[in-house]
Amino acid sequence: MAKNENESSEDHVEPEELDAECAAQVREELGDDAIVEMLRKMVLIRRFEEHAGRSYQRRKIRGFCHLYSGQEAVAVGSLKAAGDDDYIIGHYRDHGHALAAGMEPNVVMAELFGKAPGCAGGKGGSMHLYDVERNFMGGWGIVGGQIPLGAGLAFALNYRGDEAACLAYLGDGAIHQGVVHEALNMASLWELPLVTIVENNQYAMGTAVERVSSTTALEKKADSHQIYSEVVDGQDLFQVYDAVRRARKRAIEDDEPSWLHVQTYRYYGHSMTDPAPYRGKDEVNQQRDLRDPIVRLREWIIAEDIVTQDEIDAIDDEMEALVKESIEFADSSDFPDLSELTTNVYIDWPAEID
Amino acid sequence: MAKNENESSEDHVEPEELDAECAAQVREELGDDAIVEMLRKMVLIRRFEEHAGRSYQRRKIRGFCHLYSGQEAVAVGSLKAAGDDDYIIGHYRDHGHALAAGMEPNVVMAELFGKAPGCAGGKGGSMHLYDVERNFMGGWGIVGGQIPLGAGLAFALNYRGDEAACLAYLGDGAIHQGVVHEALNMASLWELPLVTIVENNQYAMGTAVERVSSTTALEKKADSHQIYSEVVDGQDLFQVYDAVRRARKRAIEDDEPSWLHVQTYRYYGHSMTDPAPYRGKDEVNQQRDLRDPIVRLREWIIAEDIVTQDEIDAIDDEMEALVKESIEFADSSDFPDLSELTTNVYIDWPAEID
Amino acid sequence: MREIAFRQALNEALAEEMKRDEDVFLIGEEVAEYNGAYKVSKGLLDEFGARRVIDTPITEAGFAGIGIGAAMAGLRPVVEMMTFNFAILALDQIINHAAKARYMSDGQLSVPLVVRGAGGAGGSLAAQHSQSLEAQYAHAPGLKVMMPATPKDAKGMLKTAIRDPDPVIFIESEVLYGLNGEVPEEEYLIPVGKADKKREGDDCTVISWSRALHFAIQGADKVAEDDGVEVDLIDLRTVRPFDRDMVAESVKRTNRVVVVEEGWPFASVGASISEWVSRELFDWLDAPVERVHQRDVPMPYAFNLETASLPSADRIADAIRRACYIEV
Amino acid sequence: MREIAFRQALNEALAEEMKRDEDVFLIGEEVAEYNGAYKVSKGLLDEFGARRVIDTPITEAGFAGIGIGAAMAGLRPVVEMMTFNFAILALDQIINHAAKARYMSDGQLSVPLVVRGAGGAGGSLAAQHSQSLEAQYAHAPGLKVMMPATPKDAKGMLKTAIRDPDPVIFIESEVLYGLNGEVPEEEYLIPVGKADKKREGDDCTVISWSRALHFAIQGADKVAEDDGVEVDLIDLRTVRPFDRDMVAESVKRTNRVVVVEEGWPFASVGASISEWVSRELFDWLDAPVERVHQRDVPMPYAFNLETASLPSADRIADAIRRACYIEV
Ligand SMILES: Cc1ncc(C[n+]2csc(CCOP(=O)(O)OP(=O)(O)O)c2C)c(N)n1
Ligand SMILES: Cc1ncc(C[n+]2csc(CCOP(=O)(O)OP(=O)(O)O)c2C)c(N)n1
Ligand SMILES: [Mg+2]
Ligand SMILES: [Mg+2]
Repeated sequence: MAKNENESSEDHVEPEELDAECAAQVREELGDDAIVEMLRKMVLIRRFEEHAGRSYQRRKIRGFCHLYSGQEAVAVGSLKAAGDDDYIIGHYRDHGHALAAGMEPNVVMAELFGKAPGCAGGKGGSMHLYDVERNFMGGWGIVGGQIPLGAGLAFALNYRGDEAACLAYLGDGAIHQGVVHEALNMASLWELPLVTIVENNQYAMGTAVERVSSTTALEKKADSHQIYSEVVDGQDLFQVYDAVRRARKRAIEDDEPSWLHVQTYRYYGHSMTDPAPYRGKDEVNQQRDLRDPIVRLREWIIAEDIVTQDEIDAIDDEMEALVKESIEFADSSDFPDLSELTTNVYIDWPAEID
Repeated sequence: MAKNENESSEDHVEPEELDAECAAQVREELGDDAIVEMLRKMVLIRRFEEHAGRSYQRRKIRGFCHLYSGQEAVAVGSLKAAGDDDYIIGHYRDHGHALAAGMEPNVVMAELFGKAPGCAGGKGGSMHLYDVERNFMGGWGIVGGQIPLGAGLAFALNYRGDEAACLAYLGDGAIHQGVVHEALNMASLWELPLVTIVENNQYAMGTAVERVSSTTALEKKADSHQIYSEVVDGQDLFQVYDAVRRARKRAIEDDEPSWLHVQTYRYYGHSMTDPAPYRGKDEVNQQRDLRDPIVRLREWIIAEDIVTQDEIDAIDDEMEALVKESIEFADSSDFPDLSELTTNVYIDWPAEID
Repeated sequence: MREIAFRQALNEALAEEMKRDEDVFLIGEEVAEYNGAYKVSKGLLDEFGARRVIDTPITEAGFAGIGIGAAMAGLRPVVEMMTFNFAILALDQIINHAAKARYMSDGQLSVPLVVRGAGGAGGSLAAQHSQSLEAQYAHAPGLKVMMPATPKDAKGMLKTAIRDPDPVIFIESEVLYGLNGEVPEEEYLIPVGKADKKREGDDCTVISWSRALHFAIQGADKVAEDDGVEVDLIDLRTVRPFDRDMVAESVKRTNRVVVVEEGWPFASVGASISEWVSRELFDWLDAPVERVHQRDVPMPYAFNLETASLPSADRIADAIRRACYIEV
Repeated sequence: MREIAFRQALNEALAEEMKRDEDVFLIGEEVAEYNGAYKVSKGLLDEFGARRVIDTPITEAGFAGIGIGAAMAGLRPVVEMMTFNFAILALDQIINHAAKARYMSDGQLSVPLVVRGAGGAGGSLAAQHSQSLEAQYAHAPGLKVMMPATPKDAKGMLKTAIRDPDPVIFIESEVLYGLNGEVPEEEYLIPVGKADKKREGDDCTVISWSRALHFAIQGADKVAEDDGVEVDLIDLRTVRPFDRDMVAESVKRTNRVVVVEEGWPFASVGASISEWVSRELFDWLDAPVERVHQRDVPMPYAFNLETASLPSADRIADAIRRACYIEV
């Protein structure tokens, strides 16, 4: 298969190798099938976002639509480390986490299209995906606001004595919000099983992280709260997996929350309406060429003889087909019935709505 | 003079000595008169609070009234280090700062009584003292809310290129509030001349600091924000003065904000309605006996032969008289005219109020 | 019937619900070791332990969010705001997160949460500590807002609020905590959205809630005595949703209305009640709907100014007279 | 007259005021290097430099507070909230600090601050990004609330707001940024509290502001065409304080009123305007004051549901007909 332009702009550059030791260890732990499964998910997300982007251009998706391309290893690696009872919560750039958590492309795409079979009946849209059966708790739009909720989910796990953790995602722009610090102090104090995953994709909208943070060493941003932190290469699937696996363990066994500074990158603009004038093409290309999480994983998989190039191509085709089907499905589904406008505001409301 | 019961519960215990080196250095710098003047202010505050407390019992003062007794060295030492153009801002436990900043006992007491000649015409009360001519910017009641305001005052100093700093006070309970962390990050990022003074009096209402903070080493609580911090003995006037003097200098000359963890103690309950069941009498007595900032200063002053015991007694009497006069003044003043109810909501309002 | 204080009634509600349901817990500033800033949670730490009665740092947004998250996980948190003046720091968590979770997830998420605490003016507490902010919550779909005026209602309503599957804002007047009143020994619940008739009359409907109701009672007494006006006095108890049936029935009889609230007038709950009556019961009104409320200024500290700022029996009596076209 | 876009009009106001007064500066998320999330501040960084056009971290409460503090020190900050959905995080700073500073200090402190940014529904942005929250500010004494509906007003009102000695909340409809309209070249100011008549008529008064005004214009056109009803259409422009004189003059002529707002109905600005009219102009009303507003639900994402949730020309036309007792 010809290299897709989304993975790399030039053919001759060698991408960075994955950390070999970590990769070997994870391989040993999970086995090859699981690794291929993770590749499939990453490719699924990549393809999903391409089609979501195109559907936005066609005005099938509207409002704010934030693509996850470039960050796939973070969602896939971290959620592979999650246990069945773990809670997952994040912000509006949530397609990747939703798919990584196992949600069907059909219901996710339908939600983006604002259609009735969407996971939130079309009421939530791109920023507000939920699958509570899978403990996927959204999908929130107020920057930083999901972190106290995540601490609350972790609190509930503790309260019930469940052996599980809450994985709470936030961006590099969110780390300054007061509620994040409030939640960190309580998480530390009460030893909540909270794993905060800072997806540092270098920008918050048009703002490079160094322009708004007292330090770019974001792992230090939890220092006020005596929380364990570390730096993670977010473009290395295995390192993400491993860091989160350890963090979960710490959370559950040692009652220690974590703050993971995960270094990643987003390929598209902040949302579909952002042409990203604040960074050069070179920067993006370099990231794609050298650090793309899918390319790096693929190179490693092939080098390790886990699957063949043909099989990898087949995965690509299969995921593409899956996403196309989801577009089909979303497009042909109905908008919600107008009566849905006033449902699920309350479970049970003793007065007329309006 | 017989030792006042407010300074010490037992006579035979030797209080901790002040840091001799620091004291000598400050003496060298400021001269003896200035030191006596600071003693006078500390005694003034001590006497003022005793009478405020009694007036509260007599229901002359109502609402929430938070006494500063025990913490005098913090306000007096820090404000001695302040320059004329420095801004001062703090929270509701503000009598001490107001007096230390040079406000007249009469107008402060009148404000506590809710009387027309009070510094805020009786509208503010105990928690909301202001003297904007002296750059004393209050007196705020929402825990932590004054810190972004302080950062804004510091911002204005920078904006205008003024060689001055903003001293912003907060309590040990306030350090967890999100806005405090938001402000610290910006102060660090923008190099604002902000000196934050954490008056750690060990309790936030009934809550001992270790019960709500991920660490009792509160100097670490600004670590997320790369802000200079240090620990200061808040019961040692000279150490407070010196730490704030250096912090101001850092702020103005090196564009570096500070976070000072000042260890102090409050003698009374949180407010007049708090019997302080959460701590033992022993603890309070020990603080009074060993660490009282006035006793420690007095001992040093006498040991250094700066003034005689007689002169010290005279200061006591003088301050007592001054405060009594303020009670007299407040009591005999009028309540605000009812027409004041609707003034100073806006400078100029194009509609009726109501 | 036995008489107990308002705070004691709330305390019993909390204790009973915590006993009934292991998932109910109380979280907030000073709720545990200090037994509550207003002693509403007295004894609960002793009875239920530190797992279920939890002191927090002073971080209203943070611990509200923790309550919301825990509620999403199926627990039933009661989040105490020391006063609603501080809850404004958590308004984003409450309005943007708690209130909308069910809708945005199309029913997947539930937030069975109570946010409760002191509201209104507490007596010489000045501008930052004396606010009746129910409008901030009542404006938002997804929330219910309950505001009891008596010990009996306080208990029955709080128990209902705790059992409600949706977020309930429960505002307790700071000055009513010490109010004594009859409270049954046996269990009872007071439903959301049902008002209570405090006094029957055919001359004028007076609608109020929380502390302002007590001013309204005095005002009604006054006009009964001075002017022979018999007031139909409604305690809304729940302000969102309010009891339209009881209001309508009353107004159709009296044709005259006064709405009394403790807070500011503009974009307020009282404005909305008044507006609803004026619109829905237009043909039954013989006079404009009168209003009494805090003067439209921040609360001053000075004792005389605070009194002048708040509703009073006199101001209410005058409003009733105006509504009844009695010369004042 | 030249036509420019709403965002351009705001941009000019900012540039002119910054040129006029060295103390005016702009602070907020993405205002500088990105030229504003909605491009309102385009070119200002280039023109005025990084000292006066300042990008912030995403910390609404924090930088609002910095603006308030700077205003207390005599500067004239314009704080941009990317949208007012996020300003709720700063509500404590705005209501408990900015709004009350003058009163609590009895006139010693001034807070000449503008908090401005996008409001209302932006188009398929769903529940957390589509709110008309003017009620949260209009409720609070100490604040003024301005909400322009045209490019011309946007410019003249923002200049006024910046010069105002007290805190002004300035809400710009997100969907109006691209609206073109005539804007004079020469300098002009539009005063606080003065409404604008958009259409003259004797049959029914329609009161609106911001984006909802444009729905109201369409609704008025509709009833003019379909029913021959001539609407007296008032754009309030400032919602706190609102122009009681113009409203009263109009209602005394038309005797029928519809209030149209983009936001939720309960405890809202529209409820308050309606209530005031019903009370103060009781004797002039021939029909109940009708209202049109967003349905009382969080904003759904689905395109058809969002449209159904918002006011529309049809719903407004129907309300006008109801007010005029025309069978609908
Ligand atoms: C409280 C709040 N302020 C502002 C916004 C507008 N906004 C949406 S996303 C965003 C940038 C967030 O960046 P980051 O946290 O780095 O996440 P990323 O988009 O890079 O995934 C901003 C400012 C918001 N949604 N919420
Ligand atoms: C936002 C907010 N939450 C709660 C309160 C109630 N309250 C007033 S003072 C206080 C304790 C503050 O303690 P600390 O910061 O240590 O200051 P101290 O009283 O010891 O001087 C609390 C909880 C408040 N005023 N504001
Ligand atoms: Mg980012
Ligand atoms: Mg303290």
